[in-house]
Amino acid sequence: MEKKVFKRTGGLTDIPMRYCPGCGHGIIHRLVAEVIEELGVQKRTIGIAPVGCSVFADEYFNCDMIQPPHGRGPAVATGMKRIRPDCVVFSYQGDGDLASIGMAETVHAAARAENITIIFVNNAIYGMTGGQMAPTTLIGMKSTTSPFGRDVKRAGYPIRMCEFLAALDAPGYLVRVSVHKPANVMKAKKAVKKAFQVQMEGLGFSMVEIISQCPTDWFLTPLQAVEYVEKQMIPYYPLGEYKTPFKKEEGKKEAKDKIEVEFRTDFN
Amino acid sequence: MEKKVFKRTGGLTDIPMRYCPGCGHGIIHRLVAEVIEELGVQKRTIGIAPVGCSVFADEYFNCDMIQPPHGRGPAVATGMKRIRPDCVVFSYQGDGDLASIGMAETVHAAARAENITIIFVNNAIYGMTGGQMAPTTLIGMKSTTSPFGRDVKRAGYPIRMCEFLAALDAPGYLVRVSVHKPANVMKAKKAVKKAFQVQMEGLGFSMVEIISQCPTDWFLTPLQAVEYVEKQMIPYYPLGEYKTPFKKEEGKKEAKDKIEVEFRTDFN
Amino acid sequence: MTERILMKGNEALAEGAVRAGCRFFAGYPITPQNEIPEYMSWRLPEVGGTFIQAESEVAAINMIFGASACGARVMTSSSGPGISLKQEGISYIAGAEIPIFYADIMRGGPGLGNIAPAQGDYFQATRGGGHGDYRVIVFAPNSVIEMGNFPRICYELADKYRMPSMILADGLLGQMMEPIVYDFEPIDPKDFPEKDYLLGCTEGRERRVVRSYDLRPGYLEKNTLKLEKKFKSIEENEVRYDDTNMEGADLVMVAFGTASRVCKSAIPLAKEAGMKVGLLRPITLWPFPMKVLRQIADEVEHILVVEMNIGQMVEDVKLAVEGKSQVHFYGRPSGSVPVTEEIFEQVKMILKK
Amino acid sequence: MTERILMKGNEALAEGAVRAGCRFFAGYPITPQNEIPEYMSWRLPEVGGTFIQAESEVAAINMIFGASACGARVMTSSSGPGISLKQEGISYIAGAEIPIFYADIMRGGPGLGNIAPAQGDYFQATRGGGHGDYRVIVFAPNSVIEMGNFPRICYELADKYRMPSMILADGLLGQMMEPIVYDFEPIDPKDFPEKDYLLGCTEGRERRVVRSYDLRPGYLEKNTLKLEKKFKSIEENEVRYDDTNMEGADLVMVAFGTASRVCKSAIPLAKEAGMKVGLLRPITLWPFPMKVLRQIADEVEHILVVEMNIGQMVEDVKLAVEGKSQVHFYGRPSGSVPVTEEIFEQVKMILKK
Amino acid sequence: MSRIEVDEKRCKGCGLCVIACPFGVLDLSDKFSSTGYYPAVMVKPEKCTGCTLCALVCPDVAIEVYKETKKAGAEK
Amino acid sequence: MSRIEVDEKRCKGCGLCVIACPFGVLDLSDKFSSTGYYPAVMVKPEKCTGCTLCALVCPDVAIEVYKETKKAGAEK
Amino acid sequence: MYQGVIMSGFGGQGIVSAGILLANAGMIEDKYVTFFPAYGAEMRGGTANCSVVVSSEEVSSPVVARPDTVIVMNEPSLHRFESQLKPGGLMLINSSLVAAKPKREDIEIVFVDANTIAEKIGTLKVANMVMLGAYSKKTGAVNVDSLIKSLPKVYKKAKEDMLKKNQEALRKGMEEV
Amino acid sequence: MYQGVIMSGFGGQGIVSAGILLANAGMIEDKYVTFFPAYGAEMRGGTANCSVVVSSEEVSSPVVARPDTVIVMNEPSLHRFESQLKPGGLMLINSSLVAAKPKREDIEIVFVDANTIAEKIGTLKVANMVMLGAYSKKTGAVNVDSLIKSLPKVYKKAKEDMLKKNQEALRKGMEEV
Ligand SMILES: Cc1ncc(C[n+]2csc(CCOP(=O)(O)OP(=O)(O)O)c2C)c(N)n1
Ligand SMILES: Cc1ncc(C[n+]2csc(CCOP(=O)(O)OP(=O)(O)O)c2C)c(N)n1
Ligand code: SF4
Ligand code: SF4
Ligand code: SF4
Ligand code: SF4
Ligand code: SF4
Ligand code: SF4
Ligand SMILES: [Mg+2]
Ligand SMILES: [Mg+2]
Repeated sequence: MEKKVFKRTGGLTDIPMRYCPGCGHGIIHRLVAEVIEELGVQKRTIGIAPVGCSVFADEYFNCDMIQPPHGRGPAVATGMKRIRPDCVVFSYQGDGDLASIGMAETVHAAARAENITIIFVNNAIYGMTGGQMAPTTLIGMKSTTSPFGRDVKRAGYPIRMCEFLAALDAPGYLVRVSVHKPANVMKAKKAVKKAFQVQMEGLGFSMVEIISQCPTDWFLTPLQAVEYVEKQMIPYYPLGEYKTPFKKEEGKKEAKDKIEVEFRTDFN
Repeated sequence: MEKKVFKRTGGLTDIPMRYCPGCGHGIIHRLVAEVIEELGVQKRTIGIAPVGCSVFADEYFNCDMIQPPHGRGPAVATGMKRIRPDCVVFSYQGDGDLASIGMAETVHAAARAENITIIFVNNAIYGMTGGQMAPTTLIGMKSTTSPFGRDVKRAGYPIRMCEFLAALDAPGYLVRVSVHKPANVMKAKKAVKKAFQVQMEGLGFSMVEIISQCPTDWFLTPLQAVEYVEKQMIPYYPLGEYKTPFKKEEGKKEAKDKIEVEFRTDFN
Repeated sequence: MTERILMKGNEALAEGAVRAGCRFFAGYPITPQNEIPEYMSWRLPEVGGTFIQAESEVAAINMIFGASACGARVMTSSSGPGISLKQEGISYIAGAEIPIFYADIMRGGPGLGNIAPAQGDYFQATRGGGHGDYRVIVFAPNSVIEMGNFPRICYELADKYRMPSMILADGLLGQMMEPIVYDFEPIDPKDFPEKDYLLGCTEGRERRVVRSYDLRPGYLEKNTLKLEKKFKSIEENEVRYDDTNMEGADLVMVAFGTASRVCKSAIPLAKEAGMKVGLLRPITLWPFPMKVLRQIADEVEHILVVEMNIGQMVEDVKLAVEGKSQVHFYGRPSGSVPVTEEIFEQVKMILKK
Repeated sequence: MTERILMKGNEALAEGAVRAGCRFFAGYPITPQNEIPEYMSWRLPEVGGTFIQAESEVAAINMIFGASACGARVMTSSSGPGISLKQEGISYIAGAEIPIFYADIMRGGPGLGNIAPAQGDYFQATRGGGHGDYRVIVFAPNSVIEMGNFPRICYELADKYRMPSMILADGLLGQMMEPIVYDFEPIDPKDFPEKDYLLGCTEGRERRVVRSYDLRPGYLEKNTLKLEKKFKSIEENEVRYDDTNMEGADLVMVAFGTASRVCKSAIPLAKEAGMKVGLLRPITLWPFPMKVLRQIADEVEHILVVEMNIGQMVEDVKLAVEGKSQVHFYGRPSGSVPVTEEIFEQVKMILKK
Repeated sequence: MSRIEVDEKRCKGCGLCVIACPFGVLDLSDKFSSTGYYPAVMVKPEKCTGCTLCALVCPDVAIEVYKETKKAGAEK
Repeated sequence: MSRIEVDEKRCKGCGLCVIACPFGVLDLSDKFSSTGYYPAVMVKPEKCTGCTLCALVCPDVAIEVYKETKKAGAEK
Repeated sequence: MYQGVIMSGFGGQGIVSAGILLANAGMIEDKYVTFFPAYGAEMRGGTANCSVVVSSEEVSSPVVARPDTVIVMNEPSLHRFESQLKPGGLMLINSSLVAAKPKREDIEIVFVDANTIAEKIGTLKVANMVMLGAYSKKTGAVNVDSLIKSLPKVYKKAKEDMLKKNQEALRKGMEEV
Repeated sequence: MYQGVIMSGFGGQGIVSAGILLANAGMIEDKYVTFFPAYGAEMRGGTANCSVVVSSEEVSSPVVARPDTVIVMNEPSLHRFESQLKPGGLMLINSSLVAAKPKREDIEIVFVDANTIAEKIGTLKVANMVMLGAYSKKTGAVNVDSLIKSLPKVYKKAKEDMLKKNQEALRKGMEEV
């Protein structure tokens, strides 16, 4: 007999996604949707789409969705979660959205240990608007607003959000994963699941930073793009967990299903 | 013969300051003004007053001054410094100004290693507006918007800006000092001077966080307030240098006149 | 609270919102409205509500966007600079058709200005300081009683029309104390009627999306034309104003908020001096009482608009009057409050007595 | 560049600003104006200028505030949502009387809306979307040539009156390419006249303060009244408009930007059908061509206002006309661009032919 | 024998599945799909183990995977 | 002998100088100044060493300190 | 009847609560009342002042530009408000803390040794009530009984004993003028 | 004379530069021209299209709602723009990449095997020029010489050799129709 071992999750709607071929957003959408389905919270999950390529997320996730102003996902999430603590609230955001215009909202939601989950898609570029420099654009990387490559003298240093937010005192869960290879995708899913669980257990702010490929605005083919993730992005953005709730404090409960993220750096 | 061993610095105007009795702003003003005078840069210094009690700074500092919107000092400073790299640009900001509404501007100026100096007056309260909770208000501390004491469940955790910004990759100088006792005042001045020197040598973003007393909105006498700094504030906000330019990288020049800040924690 | 008690305008406003069912407030300190968040910070927890001191005005407006989309009666408040920062959010909320209520307790502008009472944000409030075609229902109280009692009406209209409503008051109304009685019993949020656009639990219904965008060619236009219809119906049905001494007036003053009180106090002086002077006080600034003004213009030669700015509402008055009366303007901008005698002087000058 | 070349509106605008002496640009990406920052990112370094991609629109407006206070010709640009976020900064800059130049390349609103061409930000631009009493000089180009050549005029007026000036254009004008010739030679910033309010080196002069506040009672009012005078003088002296086919017109269309092009293309159709139709195109939206419209109203029975919104400029037209002509409105809001035939239909309907 | 199904309406021919498959089962078609892309197709269907790696990386959730099971009852 | 001068127009009587002085030289006056504060005054002037600690903590920069020097030429 | 009063002194002298008490007293006498505190940056430096209007007519603006009465609780207040007082107006001065004298000659000046009296009652805190008592007697704007009746409304958390002392201070103030 | 053209295909097929070339050719013939690219989210998915107007009269809007001509460079473009074409309008189809045929019968359809021709010239990149050559011949909107003259202006960085190939492709395209 034949068994369907991989099927499209009901956490997504049926609408074909409008992302470019090879874009990481699609993979990440699926992971989040599967986690929502698997945790059995689909009927009480509210998603927040960003302003960015994945503004379309509000058509794809099969749950209630809201579309906030650029960068303000964490603020909108705060309002929702405080009113509906019984709901699972996640905000899906790009690097421009979360780390540039939305920096204050991100930092303060984290500092408030606001009990929400952020899916942070770091593709080192402004995808939606056509490839401008992001706060996470690598040094030397070209973009339409850093046509000669990002120059630290003029444009400063790329921001590593996980490391940065980990310097706050508020508890929470911070992890960086990627979706450029099957093994990484699997780990990414575990990270997403753990982040949602952290929220469901009321352990504070959780953020999954996902290094994602943007073939279009990197001016690469999809295959070149996943290699770029491996060779260029991950060395600057090391994968792993940066904060786990109450890791050090004895006596307080651990988030269950803790994942140990040990990423291979060899790639063939 | 009699010699004047302490005289009013010409870095300040003659106008009597309008701060409350015992307020730390006055001391900090003097330190900054003396440093400007001593470094011989008074004629080419531009100061940025905050929106906060020290909005009046534009009357007190004896140099060109600008008054930006609340929290946007670092952005205004960026515009000025890029146009006048020959000038010394400092932005004087409160904790509400810098760490709440201005968080994004602060973080990004630091990440850009923008070659400016920030005097960050952390008095753990919104002084100007009458004592509301600040992002640095201590846990349990009462304010007019945390009337039962700051509760981390609702209002989150106080932000330690030096530690936080130190987690960025950009080079710079980050130091925390206080002005509640003569010895601390002396160290604070050294820190301010070093910060200005870091700017003058083009070594990037420098910020001096100064723990300051606000007797009025702490509802304390001036003497109680300096004790509060010692007993409550400093334990949460440890004094010291958090980032010095190119400390670790050999071969690059050190900022001169490097101060070793070793603060006494005993106080009588 | 049927007993008259002395209350600060800002506190009356906050209490009025809570009594009207407000259960979520996010705001950021700014003078002269600080008593609102301060009051909310202890009052809301008392009724099981949520107070958040947001990191900024931008965050505050978006927090209430989220909270309202989840079903709470929400509020934010600020003064000029902060309201400016909220304009993007307000435009989104208007576009997404989510009800919110907010207050602008005006101070002197432009820029940092000062913290004295002013009326310089009239344009911003009535024309939509944000981008795109939208409107906000604007109430202009002129006493502490109205500060306390208008929030309920604002909430009702915001819900009815699914859009932002606001109170536009100067700092004086926020800071002063006057006796107040609430004209309504506290409302329990449990009694609100069901809304079919709220987010939360999808059990037994289709999933919902709250959004202000539509990239499909022509769709957003359709939506905006729907909004336009709504606005027209509000202009038809929700105008509120107050008039005094209109019978046979030779001159009608038009003023809102604090300016209207000062104008009113000039009426007896004028009467004594043998002049017939009336006062039209718009209570809703948008929708603006166009029709009644048009009627007045048919009968009265002189209209004197008094504002604590350099002339903003006067445009609406002129739009209504269409050149039929002479429209005069007297303004005290950026933190100055006119006194009775000044207004009387203006009246005398116009009527040349 | 005396040769005609094909250029995108946004790029023509950016190049025009650089040729007019712009040496500092701070902006944040948003469609449909991305070509402006993109162009600046390589063009400004070429001329020794500075380009910064700001972390947000709020940061951008404040960066140019600082840079202008230090003497640079500065620019920022955005579209609706971003311009909304800049309103607080613009109000400060207006209050501090610092010249800046910016562009709003409009898209469909309110909210996130869409990225198609629209004219929904007219109120925001002309009434000051920010708080307090202030104005911004608003130019409305309707071709790539004007996109490229107006920045110089904007800078000159901003400097002359020490205030913000802006270009308000819809996304179509930003995105399209047309032939362009610049009508001025590149200006070297070294040739700018000295300004006596700039910050920097105090050698040989008193220290200076740039600020928008004054807490001393009455002082801010005085300053605002000074601003008012300035605004009146601009309304007197700086109005610009364009008219076509006005001789004996039975109907005059009023439109700006792209809408004015479409209206113009309807004139021959009307002529063919035996109708006398003229077009008044305001080039400055503030100051608005009130006087000429008032004259037109004396002679012409029908005025048809065409906008890509639900009716904003039409208020200014009505203010000018004061009921003397019948004012009709035809609007296509939120991203729809009318076509020639539609306008002609409207004309026919009004003239009932 | 295991197999995959590619939803042609979703597949955008990015090729990520092709390199993800450890057994070289997949390649891109040389014919356009109705949406204008060269979709993934099984070129060595017999080698498919149903490992799902291809599906894991597919950005368009265009792949479903079927695995041969021993007992019929295993499928619910 | 060293001494300090308190600018009465600036002093707000906060008392920080009083506790800063290691020699108990200072105290607050019991008379209002023209600005309505009790200004700092030297109550044990003879003990002043000119150490400037009082001036260092004065928020209103109201204190200037004079120190006895040996040689007249030392002052420029 | 129209009485516009400004009360001014240090923060901590109970200026604001005295003003509210006066307004409350007017309210329970069914007069029109407004109370308007100095706010914001004006408060820096620990000063406090407020304006109260008690009137038989509707009150237009609670901002008292030309007060009928100024109650001066410390010296800086004297300098600040002397010029604003209406010609013929009343200045009530706490002579315990204010040594200086007004320069104007077109006003009525009454000194009250409020701190000394308050000290005798047992707490300096009621000096404000002494002044208010004097004010009510001098102007008749409100009845002292209304002030006393208002005490528990305004000082909601005050102990019985403290209320009594306030009451006593009000009466003592009346007797002083 | 008025010609509203839409060109559409994949990103990478040189749609935008071909459109600019056409507009430039019109410009140097002193016609009124506008060029308007698809922008923003419309670009997602690697598609590209643009509208060009070449006209003897001033051009009102560069948005071509009802094109006189559609140049179809790939199959999705066929489906997308078929319905917009004016009755009687011209559809130029790159038959190398487009297997499907338009369903409409009220339009003129011309197939050009552009990729094959381009390959023969030596690079697939000039398939766009083949189409443009065919277009100029069919419609006469611009002269092919103007297109050739415009080449160095539009392809500023192109090498001599590449310019030649473009030129050849334009001519070959003309010969096809
Ligand atoms: C206030 C505001 N500013 C700018 C924009 C334009 N904008 C849309 S998406 C975007 C950034 C997209 O980049 P990112 O967040 O990294 O998401 P991605 O598209 O890369 O997934 C910007 C700047 C906007 N819509 N609103
Ligand atoms: C946009 C805006 N929001 C709020 C305010 C009101 N405001 C003035 S000062 C201030 C904060 C003062 O606190 P802080 O920065 O800590 O300075 P401090 O007074 O304590 O020195 C606030 C919120 C404002 N002027 N502008
Ligand atoms: S532009 Fe980049 S991020 Fe956006 S859909 Fe395309 S590949 Fe994905
Ligand atoms: S309120 Fe606090 S910070 Fe402000 S001047 Fe007074 S003591 Fe200083
Ligand atoms: S299921 Fe495994 S073996 Fe089969 S095609 Fe996919 S990756 Fe290859
Ligand atoms: S990964 Fe998915 S979209 Fe990409 S080629 Fe394979 S099936 Fe198609
Ligand atoms: S100088 Fe030193 S000794 Fe003299 S008063 Fe000041 S602290 Fe005391
Ligand atoms: S520290 Fe300064 S202000 Fe304070 S009491 Fe001493 S001299 Fe006066
Ligand atoms: Mg991105
Ligand atoms: Mg503070």
